[in-house]
Amino acid sequence: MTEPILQVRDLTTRFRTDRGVVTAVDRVSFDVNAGETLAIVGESGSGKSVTALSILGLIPQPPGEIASGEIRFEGKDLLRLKPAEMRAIRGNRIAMIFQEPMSSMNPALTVGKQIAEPIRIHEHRPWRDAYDEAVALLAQVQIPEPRSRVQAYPHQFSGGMRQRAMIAMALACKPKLIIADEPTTALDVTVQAQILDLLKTLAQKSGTALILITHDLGVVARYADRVAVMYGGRLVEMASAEALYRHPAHPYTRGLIACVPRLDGDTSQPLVPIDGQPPDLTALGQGCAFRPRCKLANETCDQAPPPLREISHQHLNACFLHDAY
Amino acid sequence: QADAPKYGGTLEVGSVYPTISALSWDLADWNWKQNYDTGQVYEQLFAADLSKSRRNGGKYAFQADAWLPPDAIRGELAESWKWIDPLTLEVKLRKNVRFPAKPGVMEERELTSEDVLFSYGRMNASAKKIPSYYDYLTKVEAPDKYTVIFRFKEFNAEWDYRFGWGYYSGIMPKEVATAGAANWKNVTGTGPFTLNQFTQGNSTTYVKNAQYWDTDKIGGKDYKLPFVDKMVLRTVKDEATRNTMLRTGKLDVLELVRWTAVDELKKSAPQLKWSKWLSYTGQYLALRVDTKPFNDIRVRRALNMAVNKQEIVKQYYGGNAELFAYPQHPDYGGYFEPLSTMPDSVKELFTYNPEKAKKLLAEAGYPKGFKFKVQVCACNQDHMEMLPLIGAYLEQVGVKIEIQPMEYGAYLSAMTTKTNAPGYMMANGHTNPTTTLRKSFVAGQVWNASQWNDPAFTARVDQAFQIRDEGKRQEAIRAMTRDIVAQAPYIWLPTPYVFTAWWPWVKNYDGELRAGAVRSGPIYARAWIDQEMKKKLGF
Amino acid sequence: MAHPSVDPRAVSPSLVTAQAPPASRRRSRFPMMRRLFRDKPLGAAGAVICAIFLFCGVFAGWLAPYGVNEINMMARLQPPSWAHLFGTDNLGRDIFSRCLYGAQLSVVIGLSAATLATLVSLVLGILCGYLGGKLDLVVQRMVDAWMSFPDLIILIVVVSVLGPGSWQIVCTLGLLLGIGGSRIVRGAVVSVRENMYVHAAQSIGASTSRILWRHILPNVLPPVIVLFTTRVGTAILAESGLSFLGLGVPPPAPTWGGMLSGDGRTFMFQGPWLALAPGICLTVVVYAINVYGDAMRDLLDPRLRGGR
Amino acid sequence: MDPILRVENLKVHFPVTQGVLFKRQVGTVKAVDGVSFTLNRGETLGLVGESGCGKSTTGLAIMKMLPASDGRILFDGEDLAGFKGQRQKQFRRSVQMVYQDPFASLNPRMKVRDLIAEPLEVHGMAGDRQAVQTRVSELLDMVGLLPYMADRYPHEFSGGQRQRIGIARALALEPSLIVCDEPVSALDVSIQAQVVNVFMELQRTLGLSYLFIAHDLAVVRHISDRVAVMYLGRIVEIATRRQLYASPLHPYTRALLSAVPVADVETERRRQRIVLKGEVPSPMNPPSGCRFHARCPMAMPQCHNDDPPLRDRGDGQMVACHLAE
Amino acid sequence: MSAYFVRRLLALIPTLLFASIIVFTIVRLVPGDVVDLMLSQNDISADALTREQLVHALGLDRPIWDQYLRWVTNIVLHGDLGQSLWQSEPVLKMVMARIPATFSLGVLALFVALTVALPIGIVSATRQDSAVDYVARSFSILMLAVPSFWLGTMVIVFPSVWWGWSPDVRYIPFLEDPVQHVKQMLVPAIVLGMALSAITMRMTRTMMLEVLRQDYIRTAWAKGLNERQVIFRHALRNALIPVVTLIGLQAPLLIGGAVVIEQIFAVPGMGLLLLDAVHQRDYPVITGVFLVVGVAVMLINLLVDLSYGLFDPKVRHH
Ligand SMILES: Nc1ncnc2c1ncn2[C@@H]1O[C@H](COP(=O)(O)OP(=O)(O)OP(=O)(O)O)[C@@H](O)[C@H]1O
Ligand SMILES: Nc1ncnc2c1ncn2[C@@H]1O[C@H](COP(=O)(O)OP(=O)(O)OP(=O)(O)O)[C@@H](O)[C@H]1O
Ligand SMILES: [Mg+2]
Ligand SMILES: [Mg+2]
Ligand code: NI
Repeated sequence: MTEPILQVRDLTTRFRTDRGVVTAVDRVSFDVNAGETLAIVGESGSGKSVTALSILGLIPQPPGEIASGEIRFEGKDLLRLKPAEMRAIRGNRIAMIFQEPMSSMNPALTVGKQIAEPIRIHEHRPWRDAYDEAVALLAQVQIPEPRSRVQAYPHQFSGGMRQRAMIAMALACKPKLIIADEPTTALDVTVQAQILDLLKTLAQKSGTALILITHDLGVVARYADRVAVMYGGRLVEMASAEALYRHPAHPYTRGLIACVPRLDGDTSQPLVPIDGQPPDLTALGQGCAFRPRCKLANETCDQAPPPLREISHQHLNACFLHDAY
Repeated sequence: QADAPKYGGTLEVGSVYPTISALSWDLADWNWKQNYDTGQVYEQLFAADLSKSRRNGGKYAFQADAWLPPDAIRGELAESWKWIDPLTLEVKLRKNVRFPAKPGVMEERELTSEDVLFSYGRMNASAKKIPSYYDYLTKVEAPDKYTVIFRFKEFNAEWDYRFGWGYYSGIMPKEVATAGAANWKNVTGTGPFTLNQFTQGNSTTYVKNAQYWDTDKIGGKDYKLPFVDKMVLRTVKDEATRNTMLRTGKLDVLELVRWTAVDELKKSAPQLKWSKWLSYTGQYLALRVDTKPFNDIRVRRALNMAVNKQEIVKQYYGGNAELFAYPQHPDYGGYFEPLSTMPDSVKELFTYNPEKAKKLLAEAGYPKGFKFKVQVCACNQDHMEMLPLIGAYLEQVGVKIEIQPMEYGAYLSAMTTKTNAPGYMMANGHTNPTTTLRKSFVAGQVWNASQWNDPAFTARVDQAFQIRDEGKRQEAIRAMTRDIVAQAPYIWLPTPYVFTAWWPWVKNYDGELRAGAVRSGPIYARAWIDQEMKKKLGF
Repeated sequence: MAHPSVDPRAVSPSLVTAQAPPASRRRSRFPMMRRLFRDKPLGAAGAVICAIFLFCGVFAGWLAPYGVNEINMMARLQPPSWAHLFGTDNLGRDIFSRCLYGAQLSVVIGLSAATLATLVSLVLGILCGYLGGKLDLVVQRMVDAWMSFPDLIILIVVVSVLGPGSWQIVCTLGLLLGIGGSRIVRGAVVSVRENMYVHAAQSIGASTSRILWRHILPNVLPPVIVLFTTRVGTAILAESGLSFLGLGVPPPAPTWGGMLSGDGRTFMFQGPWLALAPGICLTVVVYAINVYGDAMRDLLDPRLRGGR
Repeated sequence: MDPILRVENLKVHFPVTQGVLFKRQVGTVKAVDGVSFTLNRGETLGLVGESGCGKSTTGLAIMKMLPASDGRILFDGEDLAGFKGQRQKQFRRSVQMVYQDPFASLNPRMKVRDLIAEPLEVHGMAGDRQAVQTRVSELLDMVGLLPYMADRYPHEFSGGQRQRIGIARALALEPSLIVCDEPVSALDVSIQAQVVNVFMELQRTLGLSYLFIAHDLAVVRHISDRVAVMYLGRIVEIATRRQLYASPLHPYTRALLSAVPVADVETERRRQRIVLKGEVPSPMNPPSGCRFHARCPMAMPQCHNDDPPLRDRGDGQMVACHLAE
Repeated sequence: MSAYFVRRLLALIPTLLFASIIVFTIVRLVPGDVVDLMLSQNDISADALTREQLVHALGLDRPIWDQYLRWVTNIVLHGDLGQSLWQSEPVLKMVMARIPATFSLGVLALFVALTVALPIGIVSATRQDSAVDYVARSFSILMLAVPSFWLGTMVIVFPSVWWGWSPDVRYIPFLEDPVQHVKQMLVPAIVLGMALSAITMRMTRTMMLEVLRQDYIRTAWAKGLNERQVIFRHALRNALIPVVTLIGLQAPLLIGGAVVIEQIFAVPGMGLLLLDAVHQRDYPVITGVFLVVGVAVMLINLLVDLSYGLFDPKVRHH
């Protein structure tokens, strides 16, 4: 196997808030290999977006702060780069697609301009050139009549089209890594299928690695090569997609898979919810973040956060009780 | 010792009416301020004889707003005048007085008796004229080009003031009337200046009339007038701004400086020259004699005694005021009688005596005093400041006042419609010895804020107008003044001094303000600017 | 494309966020106060200053060493001394005492004008914003007309009609600021109206008055509170502007504006202290009210809060 | 069968106006354009469809919050349009709504107690303080919340809990029909199941009828007895749950079902998928003929012109498609 | 676009009608009518007959609705706002004569305000809670708290006492000497612009903060833009919309509300004309000024609305 293009080690990101310090990402480590799709799943507030923003150095400071860790990308530690060096990577080597297609585009600039912008600043090509490139990119993301559409403003696009435009923007400089933060949550299922298929195809074609952030286990099953499950700012399980669905190890992952109604599930049985509430990140305390909702928890879980251990090949799990069940 | 005058330059004058722009340019609108604005342009039959000014060794300061000493009147457009019979006056016009050409209005031409006739007729026909103002005349005729005959119905003491040099006597060519007299762009006359630009609320600019007829004798030599190329009259509402403009030389003359600003100006601009004059506007708190309790003379006199007028002069005005200068002004020689020779009944009113005041009030049935409302114009800073002080004095004798400041229009209107409050704090120009009595104490007059209504007094006023002999007239008026003051229709208040300041480079000028009724034209025609000195002083 | 139902001009963006869930954990009984002092030191200082002036105003009669209109011609134009902390004016009145009474007047004028303005804004804004339709259209045109004239000019005309005096000024200012402010309230109402909870209330058949009273009003209150605080300052300042034009609360009433623009300017040189004290009072109070209002806006607007 | 609700050819049109003073109508949004269905007592009818297809509008028309432009809505056999005064009040009591956004649908300035008691007060059923207290506790208990929570404000609750508060409020008046407008869409998957279970539990114990609006086909499948699929203001297919999921007839239903990813790698990779082209057209000018024809993979020439009616295929499955003839 | 413009203009008509009716009646309700003033200014004894004559000469004896109708008809048919009762000059001319001064004062003040407010607002937003931010905000609030008449007096008086310098307040029309004119108007414009700059600065700051929090700004950062590019290309334009609105709202202040400044700096502007007219009860002038100011303000607001198109493409397609 080749060297991973992105290595995240012990990343910890904190926010100072009214209510105390929130450790949004807590000692998270993972790798992304060239060309693969890594999915990060977890509930709202589990730290998925913060992880992504940390990689790109976009955590608002203050109130945020990357407390420790290392993010190696193409041999450089992104956390130690000078601002200008980091800018040269953003949008160029690593691109990002955001959740809200409605608000993630500048309403005052034409779509073409926004797509051409990274080309212009990273490749220093004249506007005219960059603009032609933007037209090609729009065609690539299957927007009809790209030549006239580059002139349009975001509000003249539908949600799906905007998300395509965002993809075009991300692809503009042929990055090595695209981070897509819930790119389809705001879209309809039929459009979701279109967008994700497109994203996946284009990424594969150019050999771009993809971090796909989502909370939809179905999406993960369809598009991910590997999956990382986050809970309360920590990575609780990481495995290949097959392994995860076949042998979910962490009680949270299992609960998650069980509580999602499935199109092919048994309707006579009630759903099995995970009891309790998502954790309050200011008051996690010691021990496993999932313990208040975990049916299996015992005193050991209260002592210290369980470390991520390899339970089988490439399958990591963070639970003290793994051997017990 | 006078320097040889130099021509040229611009004279910047801060107006003595700092807040009021020209109200109208049409003489037939009968506005009191007309002379101030058009007096540089329209001339009159008579004007002040400025050679009799103090500066030239005479005895007059020419500061009164509408009074000229009889021996200091000269012909302006009139070359001479004489009584053909007791009721016929023949005026010979000056020859070769020319109206300059004014594009769109008139060609250059000579002034003739027709112009005088026209102006008089137009004024007399105006809907806005003061009723009965010209009733003493029967007819005005122009037998030839340079002669005008005024035929009288009866003698009037103000005859020369009314059609000769007063507020309403400008001579305007008929071409201006045809072109539209109200429009300042059409205004043109025989005066030393022509009107060049008018910006309401800001300034009026006049330029030299090269064809002006008059000359001035300086150092024994005749000089053609005017000296300056341009004269600008500025109306600057804000006092601090006004004073600043003077201080930094942006005004050459500031006609009006309040005493409060004088010390500082003298300090920061020591070269300024000053003339101090007693205001020609009397102030008083009018008491409505047609209402209770002011129908009782004891009450009115009591209030006069309750106010410490000496203290006002000394403390409030810092000595910059005179105890007694209204309704006659000390400058009105022969008409004015000083307080010292007045009877005790008058003197008493100007002596602080709260005890007696209380006694009088008790006698009148107000041992505990009373309360009354006083209207005051919010526009008059001085009154707004002084009224609380008066209130404090009155309170000592148990009389309380309720101050009701009013916006200018509403305030004036209250008086005009005779709906003013029992107390009405006001300032009133003297105008001249006769008018000062007529307008304030004759029934039905607008400025009669105390609603004085004494048929006997009215008759005396009417009579005074017909006394031909000046000495006798003076005596009559002195007597009337004495009587009316003693009647205390007002709480008489001290009259403040005001100041005129100018830079030393303004020559041939000594703080004269009026060469007719509020008319300054002939004065500024004579002033000249010593540009070198101005430069030397760093301006 | 549809037009935004909120007139963009009316919506001062920072004022309109209506639903402001209070701090998530209430540890004290006055969470707002606590946060004010902790997060907004400047605003807190403003609040304290306002409180001090309020106190001075309320207890002026008790604190003032001299009477407001106690004239002493012998002691006129005296510089500050122990006997007269801020000196005396041209009638020998104690400026310190007058400033204290001035606080009273300013407080009365500021608070009552702001209260009236807020009431007017609320009534107009809520009616127009909630009921909408023809009424809204007509009233908004009127508000347009009203707002296209400079405040000061309207004040001058109206005060000329009514004559100068404190209640006239309060009424006029109240109406003037109220009508202008109704736009902001209307904007807030329109945005609150769109909230699902209003809808929910309608769907259970709640009456209009109930909806206005229980659902709309409490939720437009934060911008209204901010509006109110700034209006107090505006009113005090407007009165001083009127004083300058001679149409303020008439003397001898000791308004700061009057003192500053009247003898304060006349005796600028003989007694600079005549203007200094009222000038500082005026500026400090308006400044304090504004910083306080700013801080309140930040605290009441969840979007402007630090953290989430 | 005992229909509690009958919707007959319901149309809801919104005029689109332009202009400042003299507004003129420039078009009509045909948000709901001829919808008919019945809902039986004690039954749950799922209503699915993509964003903007008119689901909420239908729900609101049933709540009598929007006027119907055409058609009839019969509640308990009576036409809604005729309800006035007392009958209207009674109707408001019998039909309640649960909203999508648990954050926006609760007045942030009212305590939970007041929120739940409000319907009681409005309908004069509050009684004394004690009675209200008891009733509120009872309702909280019913939705799985604890009585002490009545004194808190909504923001102190998590999304799932808030949704329960919303349900409790809807239950306060003991309605017979609840219109649920996407009540679980905004919730995290782990919480979704909790709320769905609450709904199902309540239906069992109280015999409620639900009109359950959602776009998540899996959730709808779990909770509904029958399901209606909407497309652009029309119902294109309506059938029992079993029929619809096992043998969907309308190409749109099929596409929709195939677009939903399933949380299982193997199933997902085996599934055959229909990816639709384009996006939902604007309801302002819906396409001629069959509204779906532009995106339909099986469109025939006939579909361009003829608008297929919703027809019963005999077994209770109704579909509006020429192919199903 | 042009249809929209025309519609907007038409929409002004009812507003103006409404406003004019109010002003027309209000000024006639003011106690102290022009006739009284003329009587006293001219020292005319106010017997009923002369009064009646004067009232008739001024045309004030007709019922008020009749006067109003005539007034409106004259405007519509001849563009004639009537004549000043005192100056016998056409009101329109008088008002027009005031427009240049008012216009330059307003434009300069706006210019001053913007040059001060925008940079400071932007800096204090991007350096939120820094010392710069605190100083800028304090300064701006201070500017709001200082009465402008006081500031104006200070500016005019003290430099003259200390350094013998004062701003020249002798009004010079722009056409006569543009440089001198601008130099002279600059000081009053600064004083007038200060309060405006304070408001504008606060608004700019708030809006910048707001916009900088938007998702699309994050997108811009993610593209690798530097701060300057993010601020100027992405943030500023979006932040300026409400700022422009605010400026529109301040238009009345700039056009007619600068009375105090005009008075102190002797600027012959609209405000002073109106103040004089009010004092003299010159009804046609008062209504005329109101009307012209109203129209001007509404036009400005219309321009502001149209200028949204520059900033906000959503508006542009009209
Ligand atoms: N700017 C911020 N200030 C304070 N706290 C923050 C900030 N951004 C994120 N957080 C906190 O960090 C935690 C993780 O947030 P994050 O946005 O990464 O969640 P997520 O997994 O992306 O959730 P979602 O699925 O809702 O997008 C949350 O508890 C959030 O409150
Ligand atoms: N008040 C309204 N005025 C104009 N158009 C409206 C109005 N309400 C809804 N619409 C339009 O009607 C159509 C249907 O809207 P509706 O809210 O019913 O969709 P929905 O199916 O509930 O969508 P979602 O899943 O996003 O909630 C949409 O195109 C919407 O824009
Ligand atoms: Mg996220
Ligand atoms: Mg919906
Ligand atoms: Ni539109």
